[in-house]
Amino acid sequence: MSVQGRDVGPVSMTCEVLDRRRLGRYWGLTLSAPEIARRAAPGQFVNIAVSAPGTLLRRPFSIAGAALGGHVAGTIDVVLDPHGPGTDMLAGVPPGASLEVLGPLGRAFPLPQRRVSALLVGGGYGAAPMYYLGERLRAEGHRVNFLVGAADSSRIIDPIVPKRMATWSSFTTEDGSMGHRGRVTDLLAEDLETTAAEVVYACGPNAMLAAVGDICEAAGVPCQVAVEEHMACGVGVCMTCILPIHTRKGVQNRRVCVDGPVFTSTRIAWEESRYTETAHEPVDDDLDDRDASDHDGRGPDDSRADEGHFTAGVRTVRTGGRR
Amino acid sequence: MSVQGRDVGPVSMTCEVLDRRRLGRYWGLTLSAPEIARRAAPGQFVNIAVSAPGTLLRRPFSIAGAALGGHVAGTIDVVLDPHGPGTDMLAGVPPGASLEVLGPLGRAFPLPQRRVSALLVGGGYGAAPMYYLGERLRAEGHRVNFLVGAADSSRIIDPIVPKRMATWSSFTTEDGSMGHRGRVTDLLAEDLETTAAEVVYACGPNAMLAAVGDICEAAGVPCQVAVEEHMACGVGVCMTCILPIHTRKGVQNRRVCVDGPVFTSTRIAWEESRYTETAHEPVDDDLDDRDASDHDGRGPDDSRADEGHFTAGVRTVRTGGRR
Amino acid sequence: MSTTTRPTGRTTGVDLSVDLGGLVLPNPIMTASGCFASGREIDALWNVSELGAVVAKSVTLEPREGLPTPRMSETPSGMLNAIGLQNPGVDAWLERDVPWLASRGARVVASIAGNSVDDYREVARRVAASRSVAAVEVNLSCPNVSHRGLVFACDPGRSAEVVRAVRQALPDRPLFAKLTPDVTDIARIGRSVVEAGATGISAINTTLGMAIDAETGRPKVANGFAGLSGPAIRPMAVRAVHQLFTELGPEVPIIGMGGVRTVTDVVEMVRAGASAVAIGTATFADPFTAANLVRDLGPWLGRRGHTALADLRGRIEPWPHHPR
Amino acid sequence: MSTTTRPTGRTTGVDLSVDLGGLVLPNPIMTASGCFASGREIDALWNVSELGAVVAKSVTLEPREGLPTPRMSETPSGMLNAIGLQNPGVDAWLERDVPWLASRGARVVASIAGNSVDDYREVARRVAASRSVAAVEVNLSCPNVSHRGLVFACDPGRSAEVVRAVRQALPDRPLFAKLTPDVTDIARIGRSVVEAGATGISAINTTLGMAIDAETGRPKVANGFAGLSGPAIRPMAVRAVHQLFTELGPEVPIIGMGGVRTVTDVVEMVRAGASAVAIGTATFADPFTAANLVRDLGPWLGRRGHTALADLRGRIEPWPHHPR
Ligand SMILES: Cc1cc2nc3c(=O)[nH]c(=O)nc-3n(C[C@H](O)[C@H](O)[C@H](O)COP(=O)(O)OP(=O)(O)OC[C@H]3O[C@@H](n4cnc5c(N)ncnc54)[C@H](O)[C@@H]3O)c2cc1C
Ligand SMILES: Cc1cc2nc3c(=O)[nH]c(=O)nc-3n(C[C@H](O)[C@H](O)[C@H](O)COP(=O)(O)OP(=O)(O)OC[C@H]3O[C@@H](n4cnc5c(N)ncnc54)[C@H](O)[C@@H]3O)c2cc1C
Ligand SMILES: Cc1cc2nc3c(=O)[nH]c(=O)nc-3n(C[C@H](O)[C@H](O)[C@H](O)COP(=O)(O)O)c2cc1C
Ligand SMILES: Cc1cc2nc3c(=O)[nH]c(=O)nc-3n(C[C@H](O)[C@H](O)[C@H](O)COP(=O)(O)O)c2cc1C
Ligand code: FES
Ligand code: FES
Repeated sequence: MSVQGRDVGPVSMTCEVLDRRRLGRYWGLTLSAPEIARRAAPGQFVNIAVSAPGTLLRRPFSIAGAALGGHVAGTIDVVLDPHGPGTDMLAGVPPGASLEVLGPLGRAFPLPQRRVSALLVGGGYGAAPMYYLGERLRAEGHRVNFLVGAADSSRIIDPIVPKRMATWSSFTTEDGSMGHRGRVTDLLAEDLETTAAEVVYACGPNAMLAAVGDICEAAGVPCQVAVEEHMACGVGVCMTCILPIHTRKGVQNRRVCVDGPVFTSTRIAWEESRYTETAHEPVDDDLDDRDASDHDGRGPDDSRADEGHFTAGVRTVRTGGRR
Repeated sequence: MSVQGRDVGPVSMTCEVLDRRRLGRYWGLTLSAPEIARRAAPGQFVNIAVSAPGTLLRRPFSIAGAALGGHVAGTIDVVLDPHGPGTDMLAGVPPGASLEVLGPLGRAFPLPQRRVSALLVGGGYGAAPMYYLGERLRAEGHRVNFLVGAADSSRIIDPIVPKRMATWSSFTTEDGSMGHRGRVTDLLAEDLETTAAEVVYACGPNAMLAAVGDICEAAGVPCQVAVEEHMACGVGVCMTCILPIHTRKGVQNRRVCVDGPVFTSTRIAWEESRYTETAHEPVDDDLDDRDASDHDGRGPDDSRADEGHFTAGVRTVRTGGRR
Repeated sequence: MSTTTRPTGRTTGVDLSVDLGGLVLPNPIMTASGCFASGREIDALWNVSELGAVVAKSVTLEPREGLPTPRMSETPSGMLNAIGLQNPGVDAWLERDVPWLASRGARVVASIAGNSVDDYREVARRVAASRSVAAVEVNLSCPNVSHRGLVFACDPGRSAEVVRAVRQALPDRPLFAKLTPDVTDIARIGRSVVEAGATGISAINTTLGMAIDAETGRPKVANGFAGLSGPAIRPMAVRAVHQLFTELGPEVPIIGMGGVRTVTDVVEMVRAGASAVAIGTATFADPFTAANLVRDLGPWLGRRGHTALADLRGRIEPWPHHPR
Repeated sequence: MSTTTRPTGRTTGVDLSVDLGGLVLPNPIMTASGCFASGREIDALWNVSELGAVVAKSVTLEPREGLPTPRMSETPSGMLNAIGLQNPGVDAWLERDVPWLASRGARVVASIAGNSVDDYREVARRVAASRSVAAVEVNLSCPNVSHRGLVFACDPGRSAEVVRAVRQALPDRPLFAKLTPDVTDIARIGRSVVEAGATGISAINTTLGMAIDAETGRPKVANGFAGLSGPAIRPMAVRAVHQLFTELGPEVPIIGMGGVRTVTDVVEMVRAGASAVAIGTATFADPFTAANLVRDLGPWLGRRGHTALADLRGRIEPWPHHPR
């Protein structure tokens, strides 16, 4: 197995695909990636080379799990939403084939320093990294609650996982095919109370994250979100993936790939960013009936952050220490 | 199965790969292509879409066989020399996968109108279409003789096939690993006598074909060759595949894909063409030890054609008649 | 075996027709010059009258044998070619190919080339005599012998000169000036040819490229320099078409081309400002490309609630700010 | 885990060194400006001092936040970007990044940008103060505010003006003028900047492109127009480098770039006329690209019997006629 990189930080590896399975509309891949699994933490992502005609760049995917022990030791999981040349190609890679994987990349979710009740909010395939985070939080003794939403039940990844893992869990679908009909943001304010959440973690479409952040802010609950932006390099050198962030010097552009993808939600200047999400394949041109999976949650109006509140309760995870 | 095209001529089809097998350095593919198999004749080729990153154009391959009956009815064979993105991709396509295939393309070898002794000369993967032709000639009652050459024995395709099929067969390799050490052109003049050849058919690198043509001309034996030229379209619309041909109006450029690939050897104005062959992968950069497979046969000096001699003995095959 | 049947855009109720300054076509799909030979080759596969129009290979006054091989080389998502305008000459084309195309019911656009203003004028004069030629495209990407071999399309003045000469010889037919992207300011060239009498613009021709074999040191195309085409250049083409549309306004028809392969590529080109779209290199990769586009464009638009392709011309939408 | 070890070209006995008008580098592999950030990001993966030189992101007088997202879009074998020169400003760069690069043992080439001749002069003056900057690249692909926003590199006169100003402010360092391919005659621009005092040329910058989402109608890059880079443009880059080499002769060093990814791409660029080769977009697809090229170039040449890379510069072989 070819591995390139240093003793800490991301490595580039040739990884065998050990397993591929359908997860409703999505696909789950398990990759043999011992060095990445060892260094990874929830919230980080990998950048996978694709070989569809005409493609050039890698594709970023959240790490949906990393196994260090057991019979799948040294593996990582990713969950794919096939909707374009890269994701289609990856969803079709048979077990036994190899992929070039670079990771772990980006900053992980900061973990609470004292025991807390945490509410994890996942939208669509954004639930995948939340399951990984949930496991980690539970292992550290926190109370884990899940709010998982999607357009329909085929986009709720393995609902048994949050049900088993969490103290409390709830599901929403826009078409009502599973759990509450509506969006996660419809229930969030109420669920914050129900779960007595002291911290919220969220991953999903940016519009959902903006709305989640607003609701949390209104409720005074600190919130960490993992965002998405178009990425060319994933390692901080191209400057394509920026997000406007409130800093001491005013709003500045930060790179999602190295300064994120996890940000304290109140620090994101959403109103200065463009609304870059478009529904995947809104029109049914093929025979298969893909449709839109994006949320369109809208939060209340603009307000500023008090981020000391949150950072007091969290510590930053250092990943991949020198061994 | 999707088929596009008219009732005669080439069609575009999605073809399942039924079988893939190693043939020394080459790979043999059997494709399910009933409509192409029905319309094909020896000397014609197919243009296969490839899906390697960055590739755009199809790749042309001689039809190495077409089965109309038996348990492989409705199939065609091609033999690949993997040495670049397209051929590497095709050599790796697993049975069960599908390929987009356009064919049959080009003009077939004209067949003799009376019983003759035919000498079929194949160089490298150029032997593949000669086996197909040999079968057809034998079925029509001609005497079939084979002279097959390559750089080494790993590039002699299925030597058992010509041995079984032919009245007489002979092999040459440049390294002496099979048959005579040397090139087909070293033995050709002698073999023309041994086999009392009345017509020669040849396929292989252009340099070999030029030399074969010269030897046949010197011996007064008509010769038909199937040439190669870089092709963008394969259907006559791009004008990239031309070869200078002696015509009544002097030397004119003709398209190999529609006016060939089969030409009467004396009509080719080799001296006006460029020497476009380069050895495949002459230097061993990868761990696998590919090397040069091209012949470098040189014929005697320039001389002109008398083509009436040949055409008197042949008729043009009409392929794919209206059904 | 079932020969492919091709529902036209009309059956979907979507209006695909285009009006190119008087040249009215049932649909916007054309062929790019030099990528369709005489038309017979593709008609062996499907009925070429399904096309909006056939743009023929550029013809010159005299027949030309063109350049030596190799004439092409594949590049990442593109190809290089140097054919050297191999063509049977304008007379042979008018005599052999045009009547055949007309008999098939195809709308024929001539493409004319030359190495001097007189060449162009004379070719245009001969083309004018054929009523079967519906319009003319002036391929300005030819070296001008009286100007150090500099390509006409690189200079606004020389381009205008050629267009004026052709316009004079052929006053009654829509005239499209075909431009190269290899200029500092394509909009300026476009402006000058329209002022010189061009009905509209065809853009883009290939962009100049080169590839060299690392191993042998030989240029991959015998000529050395060669024209780059295919999907690789589509972003350049979309840009050039949009610049021309912005400069010339909606009154001037534009035939957009460069790397178009799919229905979304066609729509992208139209949104950039093209009135019609020509298919070149994609035909080499799949000779059914243009036919499939004629078949699929109407349904694609229909499913999205569009009623006429022309409504999308030049329609670029702004990026909304994040909802909050 | 084994950290990658990287034999340099020298261990193979092949001389990879290049002399760029006084800037002597151990090997020809450089980074393309804007594709390597501060150097720290990649140094987290491999030792950036292995490179021939690091060309930094273009810096301007003041810090810039750049353009809104989306800033990039993948295209067939290429990508479009419109970053808008986001950079910390020349002072912050000199203070924070240059000393760090120098401490790592990297050879540093500054890239400077501006919107007026004065901008360039002032940035150059500040760069001149740092002895750790070995050379300067002048990014001429910037809009000139006092000339209707026309890009400097599109005009030979304005390009020369900038180069003269920078040369004056920085008389003692090799100076490379970075050119855009979006001109009618790149060789002419090259000639004028060399006459104005440039030591050599960097070519090519991105070529202007555009992509539009068929569905939404929005430009795929928020800015609308964007720069095209990557393998798709390599044939353009090879052509431009060859034109410049032919015009300027072997005395003028050329840093060739545009779509280079593999060892054969590097050799192709050198045969076209490049003295050194910069890696841009390929780093995004694989951040180890440049390191792998440094490792593999010497052995590739050695296996083919070459003893010095410099021998291959500008070496294009003719096509032989068919042997007969
Ligand atoms: C940090 C991060 C984590 C992600 N995690 C997941 C995940 O776990 N599962 C999953 O299915 N998807 C995930 N995505 C989105 C995923 O990367 C894109 O869907 C994918 O790149 C699309 O590639 P494509 O070729 O199939 O489609 P196309 O849309 O054709 O992609 C074309 C180009 O746009 C880029 N692109 C398109 N959409 C996105 C996007 N949403 N984000 C970033 N780049 C995009 C691609 O990288 C590519 O360069 C994540 C993105 C980021 C940035
Ligand atoms: C009529 C005809 C019949 C052929 N029959 C066979 C066959 O039976 N078996 C076989 O292995 N090969 C055959 N070839 C050659 C085969 O088409 C090329 O080896 C193949 O296209 C190379 O593609 P690549 O991507 O692997 O390599 P590359 O060399 O990287 O190809 C790059 C480009 O060059 C073109 N090209 C390269 N070499 C050739 C060549 N020799 N002829 C035409 N185009 C070329 C390719 O089509 C492609 O566009 C035939 C070619 C022709 C014209
Ligand atoms: C092989 C080939 C031959 C061409 N011949 C001509 C020609 O004779 N006249 C002309 O105006 N353009 C010619 N072109 C340019 C095309 O018409 C078209 O402008 C260009 O290729 C871009 O479109 P594409 O990317 O769809 O091929 C030729 C292009 C190719 C690839
Ligand atoms: C994301 C990105 C940012 C760039 N920024 C700069 C820059 O700041 N200054 C500059 O001179 N060139 C810049 N370039 C151009 C590159 O340096 C290079 O000239 C061009 O991309 C072609 O090379 P490539 O195909 O290897 O990327 C940038 C290119 C890209 C893709
Ligand atoms: S993706 Fe390149 S800087 Fe973030
Ligand atoms: S390959 Fe296009 S004309 Fe022959």
